[in-house]
Amino acid sequence: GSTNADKPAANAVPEGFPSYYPADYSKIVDASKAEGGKLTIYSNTDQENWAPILRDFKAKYPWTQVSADNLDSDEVFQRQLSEMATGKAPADMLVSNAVQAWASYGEKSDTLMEYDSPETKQLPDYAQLMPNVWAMSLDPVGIAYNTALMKEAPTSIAGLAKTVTADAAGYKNKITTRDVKGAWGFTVSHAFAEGSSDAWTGLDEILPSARPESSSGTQKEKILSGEYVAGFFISSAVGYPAEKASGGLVKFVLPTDGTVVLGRGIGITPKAPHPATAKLFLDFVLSETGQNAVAEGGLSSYRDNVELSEGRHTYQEVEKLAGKDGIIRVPYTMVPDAEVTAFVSKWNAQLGS
Amino acid sequence: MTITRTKRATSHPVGRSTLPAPKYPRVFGVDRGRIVQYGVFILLALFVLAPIVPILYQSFRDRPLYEAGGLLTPSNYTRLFTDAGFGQVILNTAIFAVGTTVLTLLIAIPMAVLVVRTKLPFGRLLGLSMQWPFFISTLILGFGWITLYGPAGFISVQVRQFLGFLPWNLYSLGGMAVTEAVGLAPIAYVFCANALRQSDASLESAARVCGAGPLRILFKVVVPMLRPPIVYSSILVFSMSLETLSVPLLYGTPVRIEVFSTFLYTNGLQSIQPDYGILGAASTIILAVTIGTVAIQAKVLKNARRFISVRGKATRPRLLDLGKFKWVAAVAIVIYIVFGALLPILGLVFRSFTMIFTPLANPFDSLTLSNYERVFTFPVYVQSITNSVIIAAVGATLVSILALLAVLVARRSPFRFARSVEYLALIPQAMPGIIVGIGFFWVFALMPGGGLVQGTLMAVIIAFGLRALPTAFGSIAPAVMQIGHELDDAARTSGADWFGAFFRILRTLLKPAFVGALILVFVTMMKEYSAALFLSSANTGVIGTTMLDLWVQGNTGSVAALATIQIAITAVFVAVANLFMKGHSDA
Amino acid sequence: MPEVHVKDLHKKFGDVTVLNDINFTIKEGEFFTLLGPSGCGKSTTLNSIAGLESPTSGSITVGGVPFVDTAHKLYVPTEERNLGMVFQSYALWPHMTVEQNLVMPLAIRKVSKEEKASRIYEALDTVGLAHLKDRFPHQLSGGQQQRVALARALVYSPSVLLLDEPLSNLDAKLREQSRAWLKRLQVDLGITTVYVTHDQDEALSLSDRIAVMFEGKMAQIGTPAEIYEKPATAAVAAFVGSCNFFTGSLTAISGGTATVRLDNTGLEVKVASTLALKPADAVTVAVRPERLRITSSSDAAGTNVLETTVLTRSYVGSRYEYGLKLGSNVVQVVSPVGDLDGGVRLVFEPEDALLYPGADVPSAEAQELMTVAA
Amino acid sequence: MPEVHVKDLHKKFGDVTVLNDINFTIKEGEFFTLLGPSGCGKSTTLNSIAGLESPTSGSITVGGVPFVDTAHKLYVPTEERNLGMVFQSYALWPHMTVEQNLVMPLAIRKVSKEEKASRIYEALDTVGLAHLKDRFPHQLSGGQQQRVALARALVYSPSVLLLDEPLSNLDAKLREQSRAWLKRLQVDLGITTVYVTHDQDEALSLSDRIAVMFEGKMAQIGTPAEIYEKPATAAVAAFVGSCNFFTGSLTAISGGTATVRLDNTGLEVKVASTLALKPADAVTVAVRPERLRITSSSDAAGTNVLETTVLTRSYVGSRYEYGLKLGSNVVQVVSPVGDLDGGVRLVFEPEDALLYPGADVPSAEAQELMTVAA
Ligand SMILES: Nc1ncnc2c1ncn2[C@@H]1O[C@H](COP(=O)(O)OP(=O)(O)OP(=O)(O)O)[C@@H](O)[C@H]1O
Ligand SMILES: Nc1ncnc2c1ncn2[C@@H]1O[C@H](COP(=O)(O)OP(=O)(O)OP(=O)(O)O)[C@@H](O)[C@H]1O
Ligand SMILES: [Mg+2]
Ligand SMILES: [Mg+2]
Repeated sequence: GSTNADKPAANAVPEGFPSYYPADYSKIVDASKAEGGKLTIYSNTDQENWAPILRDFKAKYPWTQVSADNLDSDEVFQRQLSEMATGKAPADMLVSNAVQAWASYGEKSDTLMEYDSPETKQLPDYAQLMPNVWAMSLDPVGIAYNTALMKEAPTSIAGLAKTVTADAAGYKNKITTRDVKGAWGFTVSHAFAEGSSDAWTGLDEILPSARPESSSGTQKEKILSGEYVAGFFISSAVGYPAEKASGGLVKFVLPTDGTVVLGRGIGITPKAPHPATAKLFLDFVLSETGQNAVAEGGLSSYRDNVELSEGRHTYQEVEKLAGKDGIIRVPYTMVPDAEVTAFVSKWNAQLGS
Repeated sequence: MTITRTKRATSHPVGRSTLPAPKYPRVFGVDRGRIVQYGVFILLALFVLAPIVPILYQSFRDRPLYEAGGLLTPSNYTRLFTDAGFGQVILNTAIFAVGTTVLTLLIAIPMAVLVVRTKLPFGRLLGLSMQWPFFISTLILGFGWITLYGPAGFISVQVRQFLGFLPWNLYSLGGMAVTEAVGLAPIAYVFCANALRQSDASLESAARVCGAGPLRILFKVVVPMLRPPIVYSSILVFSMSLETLSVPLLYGTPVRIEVFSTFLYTNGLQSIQPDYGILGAASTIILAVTIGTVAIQAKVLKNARRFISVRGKATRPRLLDLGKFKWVAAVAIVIYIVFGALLPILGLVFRSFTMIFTPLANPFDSLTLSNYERVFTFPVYVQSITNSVIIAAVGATLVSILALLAVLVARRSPFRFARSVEYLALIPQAMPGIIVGIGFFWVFALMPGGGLVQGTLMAVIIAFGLRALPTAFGSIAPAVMQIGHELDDAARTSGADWFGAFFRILRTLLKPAFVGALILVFVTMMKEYSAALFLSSANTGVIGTTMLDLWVQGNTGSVAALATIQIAITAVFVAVANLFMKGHSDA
Repeated sequence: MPEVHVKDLHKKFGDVTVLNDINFTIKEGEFFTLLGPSGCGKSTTLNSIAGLESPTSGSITVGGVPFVDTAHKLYVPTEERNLGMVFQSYALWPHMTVEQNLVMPLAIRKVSKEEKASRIYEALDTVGLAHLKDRFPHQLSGGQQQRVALARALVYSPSVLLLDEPLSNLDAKLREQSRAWLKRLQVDLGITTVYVTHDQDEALSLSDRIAVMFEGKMAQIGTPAEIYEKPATAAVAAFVGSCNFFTGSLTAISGGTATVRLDNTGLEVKVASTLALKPADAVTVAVRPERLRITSSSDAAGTNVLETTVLTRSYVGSRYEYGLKLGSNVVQVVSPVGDLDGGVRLVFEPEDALLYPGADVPSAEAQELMTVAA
Repeated sequence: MPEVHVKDLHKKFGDVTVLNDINFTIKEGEFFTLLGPSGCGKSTTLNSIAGLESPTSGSITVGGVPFVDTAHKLYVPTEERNLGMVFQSYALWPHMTVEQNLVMPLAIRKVSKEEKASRIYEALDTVGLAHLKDRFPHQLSGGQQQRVALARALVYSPSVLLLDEPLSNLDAKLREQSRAWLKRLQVDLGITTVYVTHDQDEALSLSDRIAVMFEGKMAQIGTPAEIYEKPATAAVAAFVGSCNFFTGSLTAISGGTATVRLDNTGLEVKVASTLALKPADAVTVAVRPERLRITSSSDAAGTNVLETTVLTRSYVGSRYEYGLKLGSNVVQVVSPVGDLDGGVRLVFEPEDALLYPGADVPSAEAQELMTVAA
């Protein structure tokens, strides 16, 4: 099941290749045709996010047939590792925003295909997350709140903390955050705590009123229903659409005192059954056309001249809203076990019960 | 010799020569009945044990199965038990499981007694409606309940406005147990109702003649007589609540209450660094508990026969008249149906037609079809619906056939391992879905030719099928036990061998039970998703996994839309199957 | 010990009339039996007395207290009728010990502790089971269960005892022994008893009076001897005891003796009868097996002599039962002589036979069983 | 028609020995009955012949073909034994018409279409039900179902017919009628038949020979008259027919006549006996009810005379059954006289009674039922 919507391409998909592409790039194209054009991606990315990307990719390379499995963030790697161990690994590419999992996966030998995308030089240096892994998108994590219940619009975690402390009883259990026992929650929370010098001052105040949830979707739904007044560390992939759908009842803001930005890594597996198509896809996603499609799908693209319009979000926009200094980009490195344990217990000790 | 008139027939009886007895071919002295019996036994053993073996192996390995060079060690178990929170997890699990079981019985027993044994206004309708919650997966029921009774649910808001406070807390072990109990009560209800229908009505008449009024009869005679189905359904509900994931996950996360299944989930799929060793060890423990409960169940079932006294001619049950109390009873049942299942379902259906659903805004302002649109614009989502239907239909057929054969071998054959067949068929009762998924993943990966199955619908059918097997077995077994042994014996003496007796005689007689099992398995497989988490690929998603995806993305409206579609499909299937059953209930 | 009056009882289930104009009176202390084939409405009648069924119309009075009177919309519920009842399946509560089974009715009646104990002992002693009071029903044999059921029905000294085929679940031997025991018990207690059975032997040996029912109607009410010796209809004669039936037509009737030409052989027999019949009327002659004398062919002497051949001979304990072929009929005869064979003669006097108007033979099924190729 | 040889049959279920050293031979065409109380192992024996149970040890041969021989590890499965069997519950396949029920065994044997039709017609005609071939079992009466079951067992002309209490589900009246019918049918067909029952009347009236079993052991094998008149043990006497038992001790024995002092009254009675006993030995005197003469007190004349009082009197169809009180025992007597009451005398000759060594009384339960307060 490829997810190519029938709608005509909204982005103009230029034919041919930019000049900075190697001269023999057409060999890859021919190889892809020879492979049959099939491509299997293990990802933790939503079908809706994929739709425009796959649509435009097919417009450019009509023989391709992409299927993107939607798995859990860690499962992407566990399944890949398990399948590699059994010698039958059907996945060509991995796409995930699970930083810890990516890092631990990347540490293992022979888990990624060596490839240097011709697009790398056209992108900011933070586009390359790890060797052989690029950012497909850079998605911010923010605060969502219920405008009917929250009197004072928060602009930062510290600001939200202040509001909460002012009426501790009223906000008791009315704030939600992400469960740090889960991988995503840990990554974001840990990055925030590390990336902002006085992060714990605000956290110490806000955590006792907060309840953890295991998905952004749940957080959003409960903010909407009024069970929570506000939530922090909410994925923009959920936050932006919620703002749009709720008719103003929910608002999504990027905290000025630390907006965590999470790279969504994309890489090719070492024994990919369709390596050429995978390379085409990687280059496409990083290209201007690809990044426009990424934005259209609801993720935040980061290439310079991506068009910013209603419903599209870019990293540049984040920089503008949160301030250049307010951005915390999550490094693709392993956090040692001991630190994980220490952080989780410290965090959970602060959480209200 | 007392016979005087010796006009003894010189010819043979009925004036004919004796027909020779049929001869059946044997392979190395083994007849085909034996071959079928061994076949079923081996198939079941492979089917059930296959996913267990990798997990057992993992539980003693110091690293994930996919990493080479591991050592065998018991350290996973020691780590599990020394894990700081594990004691609390066990305690929570015990409270949750026991609470669920007790509540389930508190709902199911009175309802069964009221519906089957008393004159109740709209008794038949109420009895049918009692079973609704079974058709909805607990995931959906949980969503529905949060929408209504969560801290900011529609009803909670009304109640808080009226009372000034909320007298309940859904996010607690109690709340989980109540929700789960509402979902599982239909099972216990069906068990008790069937037993009540069969039991000897003259026991009640005897009490009346002795001077007992209706209430005394209920408490002194009817309810105590229900002990066997009560024990049986308690054990079933208990092991199901050990395994259930949705409700503990939905309710437990915000307040950090962890039970066994969520512990497995967070440490397995969600964890920062998944610890497969601990996962294996924990699964092994849950398996051990399951096998323990199945053993208890087998024992209780065996003794149960002594308890039930169905003797002599069938007596027509006389319904007890509760007088005015019958209205109280009817209202109680209506409350259960309306607040337990009907409102959550209606809420869900309504939710599927709105953009946002919150007590804070008038939902009629945001009526929309876009939730359905989203589901139907993405072929993968549409495919997950057709997949679910295919899986449930094919799976229900295969599982029901296997279960039927297993019941025949277990209960109707001289097979040496008949008892083992029964155990094998019942063990998967509480194997957590995730574990089944992971186990089969490894089975397909390691088994020669498994690659053909891996990632296909067949893999999902196999995994779901395993989980549904005990249900199918449990629903066919009583029907087989009801058919007198002498019917097969008569076939045997007439010249049919063991397999022939089944094929020529029992097959037709068991059709209603088979269709019943078909419905149950279909419904179960339609609701199932956890075993697919590890096994499905983009092409083989099921409604449940799609719902989970959509939920994680915050597309709650589309989740509701899918749930509505799922309920509709189930309802249609059940209705059609029931029609079919009616057509065949003759003879 | 009160009288039971059942008047104009009717019962319909939907459109089916199950009881049709049932009337009887049971005298104080009497052992009264409802006898009839399966499905004739015996249990329905008994249940109406017990209050487990409510009649469509009619009245029932026990000891002067009206229990049901449809004309006055009166209906006393079962639990207030104070009757004792024993069911075919005994209906012992399987989760209670024998003692607990007996405690229940006393507890309902708020009997004091001492009286409870003494009553239970007495009731169990009456049925000879005082030593088994702590057993559960499933730990008792069928016969013992049946006696516990009786003890439970007696422990609160009910006004009337109702028994619905209480012996039918026992095996042949025990049934016979229990019958004699039950009879002695009832005589001892002198309690008014209504007994339901489809077993004529049971009915004959136990009852003071028997009511024979067919298809919801009363066929005859009388003492066992009356029922057996002067059955009101051929159906009663067939149902109570064995009977041979011959259809024929009347050729002459005079002075209390009818002459009948039998259909199956064309022979004439003489039968004592006071019926108002006229020649050529179809009639049925009924003779019980033990009233037929059987002799070897030569030395027959009697009013009616029929030539037959021996089909079968069975030993039935000190006597022999013969199956004889008369035309296409099988005739059953009981004789102390065990060595008859071939052609034999059947002899009976006019007083030994009964005459019924019409070709009133027993059921088709019985008929089938009694026919052989001529 | 083949002989059936059962040799040294043993059967254990777990630790429980259900059959213990069973030996018998059934002659060609014989009607052979296994008689015994419930649970004595009759069905197990029959099922071993049918192959539905496999014996622990022993051998079974039918018509010279060994079916089971544990010594040689031989076991022919049920379906290849070609026996006809009728079950207590008839075991008709409820979803098939009568005809379809009969087709099944023929279809298994791949019989040609014409032969099928003619065999089915013949079999149904034999049992008199050819007109009902399109009915379903639930549309038939109990008796008809039982006959269909018989037809099904006969349709493929099996070598031996096995019947497990085929009449016990019929009601009393029909059971009696079917008994005579079954007897005629078996005589006609001349098929070797093994019949299981716990009803002594059935056994006596149907069988050529009877094997009486108790608790998995053979007590006696013989013709009905032998079993009834010369029961080998007191248990057989008690089980087959009614019997009164008196325990006592021997005071003298000479010339085939024993003098016994009865325990319950202290009186002495004379009994014919050839047993090797010595004075003071405990013995049991058994007398059948119909061998006891009963007279009003004054004019008694006979070898043994016992003074008793009348407890109960029942009419049993042309005769009366009395329950008399002798010490704490109840004595049953059958008499044609129906007006006895109060004190009466029991009279019997030495030849009317049977003598058994030891205090060999029937079961405790039967004993309970036969005891009254002295
Ligand atoms: N609740 C009912 N609904 C419909 N028909 C009934 C009901 N109860 C009894 N009958 C019918 O009424 C008739 C008489 O039933 P009843 O039980 O009184 O018969 P019975 O004489 O006791 O028979 P048996 O000897 O078989 O117990 C039967 O034909 C039965 O089918
Ligand atoms: N499968 C079994 N397992 C254990 N015990 C058994 C089994 N089948 C029969 N028995 C026991 O064997 C004994 C003999 O049983 P069987 O059925 O032969 O008795 P029966 O003489 O036919 O009795 P009935 O007249 O009640 O049919 C009984 O005590 C019974 O409980
Ligand atoms: Mg009845
Ligand atoms: Mg038996």
